Amino acid sequence: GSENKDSASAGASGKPAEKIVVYSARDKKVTDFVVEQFVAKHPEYKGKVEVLNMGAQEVLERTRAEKANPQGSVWWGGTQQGLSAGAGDGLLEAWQPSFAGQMDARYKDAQGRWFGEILLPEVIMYNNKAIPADQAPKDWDDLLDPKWKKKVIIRDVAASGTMRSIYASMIQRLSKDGSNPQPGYDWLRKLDANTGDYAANPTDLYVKMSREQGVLSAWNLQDILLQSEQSKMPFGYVMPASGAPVLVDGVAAIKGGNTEGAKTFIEFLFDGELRAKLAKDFFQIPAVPISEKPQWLADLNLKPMDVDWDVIAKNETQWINHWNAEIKNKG
Amino acid sequence: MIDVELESVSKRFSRSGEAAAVDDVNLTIGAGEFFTLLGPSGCGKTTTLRMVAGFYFPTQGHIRFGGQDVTRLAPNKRDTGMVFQNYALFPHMTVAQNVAYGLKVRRVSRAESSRRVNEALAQVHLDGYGSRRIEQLSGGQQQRVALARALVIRPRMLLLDEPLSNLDAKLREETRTEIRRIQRDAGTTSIYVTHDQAEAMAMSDRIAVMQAGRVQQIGSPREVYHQPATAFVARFIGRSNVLSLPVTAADTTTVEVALPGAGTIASGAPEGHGLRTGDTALVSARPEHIALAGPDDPGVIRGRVTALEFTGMATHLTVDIGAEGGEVTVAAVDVPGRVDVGDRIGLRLTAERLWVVRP
Amino acid sequence: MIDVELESVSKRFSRSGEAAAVDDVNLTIGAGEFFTLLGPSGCGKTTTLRMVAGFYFPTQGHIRFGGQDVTRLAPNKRDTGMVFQNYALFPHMTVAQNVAYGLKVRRVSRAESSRRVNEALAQVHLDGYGSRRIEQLSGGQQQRVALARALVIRPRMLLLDEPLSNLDAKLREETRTEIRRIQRDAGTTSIYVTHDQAEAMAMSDRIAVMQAGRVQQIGSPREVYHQPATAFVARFIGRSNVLSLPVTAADTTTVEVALPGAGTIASGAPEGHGLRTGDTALVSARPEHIALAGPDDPGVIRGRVTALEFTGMATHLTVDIGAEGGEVTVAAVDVPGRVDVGDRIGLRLTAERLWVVRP
Amino acid sequence: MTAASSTVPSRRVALARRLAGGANAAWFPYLMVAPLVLILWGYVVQPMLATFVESVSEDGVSNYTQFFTSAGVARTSLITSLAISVASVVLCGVVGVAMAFLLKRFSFPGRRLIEAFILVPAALPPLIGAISFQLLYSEIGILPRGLQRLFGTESPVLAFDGIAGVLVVHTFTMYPFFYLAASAALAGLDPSIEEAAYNLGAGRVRVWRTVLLPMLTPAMVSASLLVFMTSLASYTAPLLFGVDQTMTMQIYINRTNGDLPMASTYASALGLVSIAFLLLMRWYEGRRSYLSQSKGISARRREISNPVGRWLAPVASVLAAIVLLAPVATIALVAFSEDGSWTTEIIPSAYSIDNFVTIVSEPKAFQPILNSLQMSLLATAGCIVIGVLIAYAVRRLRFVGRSLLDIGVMIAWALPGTVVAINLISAFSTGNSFSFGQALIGTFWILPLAYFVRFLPLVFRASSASLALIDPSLEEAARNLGASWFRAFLNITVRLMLPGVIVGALLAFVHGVGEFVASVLIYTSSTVPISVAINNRMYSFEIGTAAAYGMLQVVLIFVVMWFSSRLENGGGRAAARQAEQWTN
Ligand SMILES: Nc1ncnc2c1ncn2[C@@H]1O[C@H](COP(=O)(O)OP(=O)(O)OP(=O)(O)O)[C@@H](O)[C@H]1O
Ligand SMILES: Nc1ncnc2c1ncn2[C@@H]1O[C@H](COP(=O)(O)OP(=O)(O)OP(=O)(O)O)[C@@H](O)[C@H]1O
Ligand SMILES: [Mg+2]
Ligand SMILES: [Mg+2]
Repeated sequence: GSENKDSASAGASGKPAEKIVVYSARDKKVTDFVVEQFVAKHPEYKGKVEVLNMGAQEVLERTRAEKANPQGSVWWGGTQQGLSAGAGDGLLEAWQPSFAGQMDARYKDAQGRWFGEILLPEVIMYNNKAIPADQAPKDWDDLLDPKWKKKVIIRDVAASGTMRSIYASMIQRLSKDGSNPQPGYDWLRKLDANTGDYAANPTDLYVKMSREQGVLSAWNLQDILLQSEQSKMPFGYVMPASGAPVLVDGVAAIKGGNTEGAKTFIEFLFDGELRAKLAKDFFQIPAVPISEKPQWLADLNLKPMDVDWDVIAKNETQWINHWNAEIKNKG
Repeated sequence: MIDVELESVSKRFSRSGEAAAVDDVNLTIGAGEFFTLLGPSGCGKTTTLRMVAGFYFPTQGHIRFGGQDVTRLAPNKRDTGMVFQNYALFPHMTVAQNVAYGLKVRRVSRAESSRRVNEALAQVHLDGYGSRRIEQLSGGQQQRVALARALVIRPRMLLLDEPLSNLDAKLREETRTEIRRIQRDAGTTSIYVTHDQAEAMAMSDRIAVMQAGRVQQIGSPREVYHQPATAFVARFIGRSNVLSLPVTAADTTTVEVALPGAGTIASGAPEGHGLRTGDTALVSARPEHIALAGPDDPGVIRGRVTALEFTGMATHLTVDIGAEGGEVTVAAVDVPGRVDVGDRIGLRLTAERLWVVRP
Repeated sequence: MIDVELESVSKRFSRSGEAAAVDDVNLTIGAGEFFTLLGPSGCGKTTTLRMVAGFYFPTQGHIRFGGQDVTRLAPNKRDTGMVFQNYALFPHMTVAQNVAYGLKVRRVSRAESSRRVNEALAQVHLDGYGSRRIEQLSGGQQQRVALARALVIRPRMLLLDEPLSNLDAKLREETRTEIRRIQRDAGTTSIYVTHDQAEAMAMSDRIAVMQAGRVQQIGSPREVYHQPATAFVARFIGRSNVLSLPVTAADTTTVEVALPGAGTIASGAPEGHGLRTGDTALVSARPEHIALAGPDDPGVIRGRVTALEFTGMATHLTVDIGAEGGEVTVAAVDVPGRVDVGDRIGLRLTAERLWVVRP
Repeated sequence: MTAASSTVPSRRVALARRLAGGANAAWFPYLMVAPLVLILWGYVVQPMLATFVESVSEDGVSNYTQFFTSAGVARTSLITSLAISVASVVLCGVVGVAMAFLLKRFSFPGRRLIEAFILVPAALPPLIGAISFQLLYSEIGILPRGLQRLFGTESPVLAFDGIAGVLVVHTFTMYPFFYLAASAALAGLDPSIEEAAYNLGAGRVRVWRTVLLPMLTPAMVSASLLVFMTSLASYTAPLLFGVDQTMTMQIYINRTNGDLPMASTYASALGLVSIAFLLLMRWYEGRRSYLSQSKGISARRREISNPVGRWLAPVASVLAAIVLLAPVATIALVAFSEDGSWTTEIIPSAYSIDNFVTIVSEPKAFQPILNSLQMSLLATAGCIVIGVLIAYAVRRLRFVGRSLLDIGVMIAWALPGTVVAINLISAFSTGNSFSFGQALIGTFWILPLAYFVRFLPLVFRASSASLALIDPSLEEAARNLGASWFRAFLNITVRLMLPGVIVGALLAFVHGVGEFVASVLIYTSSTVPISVAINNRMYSFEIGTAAAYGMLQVVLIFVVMWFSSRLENGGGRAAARQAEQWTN
């Protein structure tokens, strides 16, 4: 929205701008692009925005360790779980930005300590060189078909926030209140039987998928599109018939950092123009409504799965530990 | 003037049982004196020297230089030049660099240093070897580098641990003359460790004979040779024959003993020997003081030759003189060609050269 | 039977200029023979021995064992037991383990091995030291371990590189008797390197005297002592006086020379000496074959004492006999007390003991 | 020396005399060790203790008892990690010593080039390095797929997976610890000891088994410790090959779970196991002496008679080098291949130099490389000074608590990099007396400090191993000639330790350049190290450009190795002479 812009520049017009240090789990291309736009709009920050790229988990670790003397200002890019953990440790600044009002309550922290930036629908990914589009699985349960035995590659679960969420959703899907994870476990056991290998990290997943060690996976839509468009990877996706768990990936201002700058920066992130560009070039689905949707987004027939994140938050550790100890590589 | 003093110095390597390597040693060495430690392998010579140099601390006792306690003084503050028994040459330096090291430490100018290094190398007959690596030298050459390295710094005290053991007799003699000359010129107090009695005799002002960590006798070369304090010293210095003989008469400095089947003979004895008629005395007789005679000559001890050993200058005969006397070794400069192992022979002792020793 | 043969063996350490360490050496050593390499420091003894052991390859020439060429055979296939000049003990093993190593390689049973190790340690007087670490031994003790380690395996050939250099005379004598006994009992061919002439004389069947990489003379101890081939050998073995004297008459094995101011005297000479009347002969005279006399006695060489050295058994006098003769050393068992440095003295030579040498 | 004026010295004089004992006095070790202890305490031990404190903060006991209950993940992980570590030590030992044997015992044309090459695997950039192993040996790798094509089989042949895969990676990346340690030690060994063994009838194999290897013990112990601890704390390899029941994976998982005390418990357990291993090794090494007692210095000369050996050595070395270089070659392949041109093919189908163009055309492309160089050099310098001194103290000085000092140095190596970094952040995020009251976080200095803390053990161990072979009487000789302790230490001891020190410094430098897990947590925008730069490419799946960056790093390291190997040999002259001696 254009009203954000006014408040942001108002805040910056007074004293000279302080350095903004951004800890980002976003792709460097995205951060470079955004910072460029940001500086163009807020020239007083020229040369004062420092982006440190790292993994989402590292952002959490680093922020946590620096608690006594925070160095970062913006935490940009992290799962709902990670951000909640950070908020729980008292690392994040609570505030109400201008865009908060438009945001679905599911996508932000009730106390305003973090805000969803983009939505990551988790879908079925397949190698479209190896499988014709019409033969790809149509729903989650199709992944269990014995014909895909050893054909599935899964980004290893326990160490990945994204995968933990997907797996927890699969369990919660079969037990709404989370009281009986057994059907979910059984389902995951069958998936494990079809899983040829667990990939160590996203790169590893792409390598293994592209080189056809496996041809199916569960992965987020944005990356699938990015890889197939930008890196010419043979990846396609299927929106599962029963719906895709939608993860929220968010942003927050770090308590004790340059809060002023952080707020300006975060406000800018939700700038309508920017969001549209990011949606178009980087296949991001914004957590706030935008006016001009790119073609792919308009065509996207997003069917969110009904996931109760509170149930998951309560049980995730136990479920994933169980999966890790009892199910993984045993199916 | 007393320069070095060891006061009841002991060194024990392990706390538990084992005997001390050096046991209650008392020594005083005068300034400019050439003092030798002599003793069998493992008797504690090196250990003593290393304590003087400051590499070991005595378990007990004190070491003084010129009256000042140096027991725990750092080695580099003692100004001693040491030749290590294992040389301890610096493998990463050339011969010349090794020798020059002490000079460099002393900030001797480069020109002066190179002059002195060359001089020192010449003294040990290694002219022209300066630029060699140590590993390209023979054993004896390495030993000479170690010697040159210690001599060149002209220390106030020289500590030489068998510095000539790997040299041939000729070179050894030349080198020891050189060492003595340098040492006398500069009045350097020196402690010399050797296993070679002839060397000790030839070089030393005084000798301390050690055994199993203890000092047995301290005296001039002539004293330890001709008037050994104990049977050990007598046997160790040169090859003495120590005979147990019955005492037939005794006064303060002479003891008369009976020879097996050859009457009696007078022997020198240290004061306070405490022997009386009827006791058994230990009498030492040097091989070269026993003359060969015919087996039937009068007044000779009769025996049978059991071994003959040619050593160049003299031939050593071992003669069995029967139950009481055991075997006796005789040195003869010219052995008549007819004497051979198994022959009967007579031995004649020289009275003035006998000496009574403690067991 | 010839056991070891070196055929014009040379060893050069660097391609460039430097002289060869071993230069065209020819040796034949009989089975069971005790052969000694004698020579000054750096003359190539160790290098020769190491070629026989297989650690160096000759630059030229061949080495044969029992007729078989072993010039390039691996050291471990030669069955030689070597005592290294630097000991080369295994520091990570105890004394007993060091000695047992060769037995283990030979798969000697444990019981037998421990028996033989104990025996060998006893032979070198190290009983009870079996469990010590090498670093806990004195220099001489280490040397004895090295010796025991070589002896215990009873090799077909013993290579001993100054195995006794760090032992005292007494122990050295005992040990060399032991070595000889073991060597004789087993008929082990042995090559012995020493810098100690007395030792070489006492032990060897034959001696090769080397100088600067070349063999100067090979012969029995008596030959090299009494009939040295060259002035070098004469001077090196014992301390011979080599006098340049004018020849007054000569036949095949005797040469008559004129003594300075003391008439003429006959000297032995090697066949083919090629000297004629009027030539100058080099005549070697051993100190112990020169007797002291009054300066005015008839037929003596007159001189002045310039140095006196007490060596225990004998005293060495250096006597200046004037321009032509230079200095002469005399060994006297009993020097009359009145002789001192500076005194005039007469010297009398023993005719049968003189020998003509090559320069 | 002037005689004391009074024969009855006052107490003050007595004290002065005591102090005059210099490096000989009983207090000297403590005086020398005190600053080292202080540095260790301030920069290494005390920050690392945070982990232990956290592990016992809440339900500490129950955390630890998990390791003893039979069913738990904890115990399985511990056992798996231990097994992997032990196996890695054995494998690296075999490969490293074999390479040292081939390259240091024989001389043949190109030997020095190979020598410089075979250290490159140690310098593989993390992540891209690990991926290169996958592209080589895993199910999707060149080798298994090549074999599959060759034999026409159903599935890829000889594909490494799981623990086998981890071990392959460990062997390839850690054998240099053994190689370097063994070659430095071999060079310092008294050759006559080996000769004595041959003379006593031992064959080549037996000589190695009974004399050379035991004499290499200090070096082997040092390398074993490093490999053991590295394997124990290794994270990427188990991750890539899907072995998740390891201690490091559990640490990571527990941190992700938010169970920080449990994560710390794992980390502490890791540290404790390492310390136990360290003590075991110290005991093992201390049983014997490795110091040659030979008189004088023996000639370094063994002539190779065996013509088979003459030919076998170069052939084997070249083969080994090819195998060891294969991962680097793979990276090169990736770097030069076109995006998307390498999927199911055995090797890429299309090549270009675009990746390099991409990097170079970036304005600040070389900044990360320069950063890494600068920071690693700084850290290495610190490691050398402190590491050598501590090595000396631990080996040569007699004082109470030598083992503790040893443990203090090693502890930072025993913990995973992430844990070390987090501890450092906690310790230095506010000023303390060791940071001169400054907060180091967010400054340039924190990264060099982290590298220093992490890689100090490398220099320390390597120096310590080479010190074990140096006769203390050489230093005594220097002191006897009048050199002060410090001078003798510098002129003689350090000079003779140099091969070991260089080895340690090289390792520290190489690891500093490649360090990622700790760097990523503490780097600042002005100190982006190359590993982070590479990782950013990896993250956006620009494998090609990441590989190109990796190649730059490899080339850089190679150049350093090449020059340092000349340094180590004391210049070309000495090297030539040595080679001449060996071939003769
Ligand atoms: N590795 C080497 N490189 C170059 N020259 C050497 C080497 N080893 C020995 N030499 C030289 O070769 C000569 C012979 O050495 P060798 O060790 O055989 O002497 P040696 O007769 O055993 O002497 P010593 O009695 O002193 O031990 C010496 O001049 C020595 O300097
Ligand atoms: N580091 C040590 N630990 C234990 N015992 C030792 C140590 N060094 C020497 N000894 C023992 O102390 C005794 C004296 O040793 P020292 O080296 O002083 O003898 P030495 O008289 O020099 O003998 P050598 O003539 O053989 O060199 C020996 O019995 C030796 O075994
Ligand atoms: Mg000694
Ligand atoms: Mg020699």
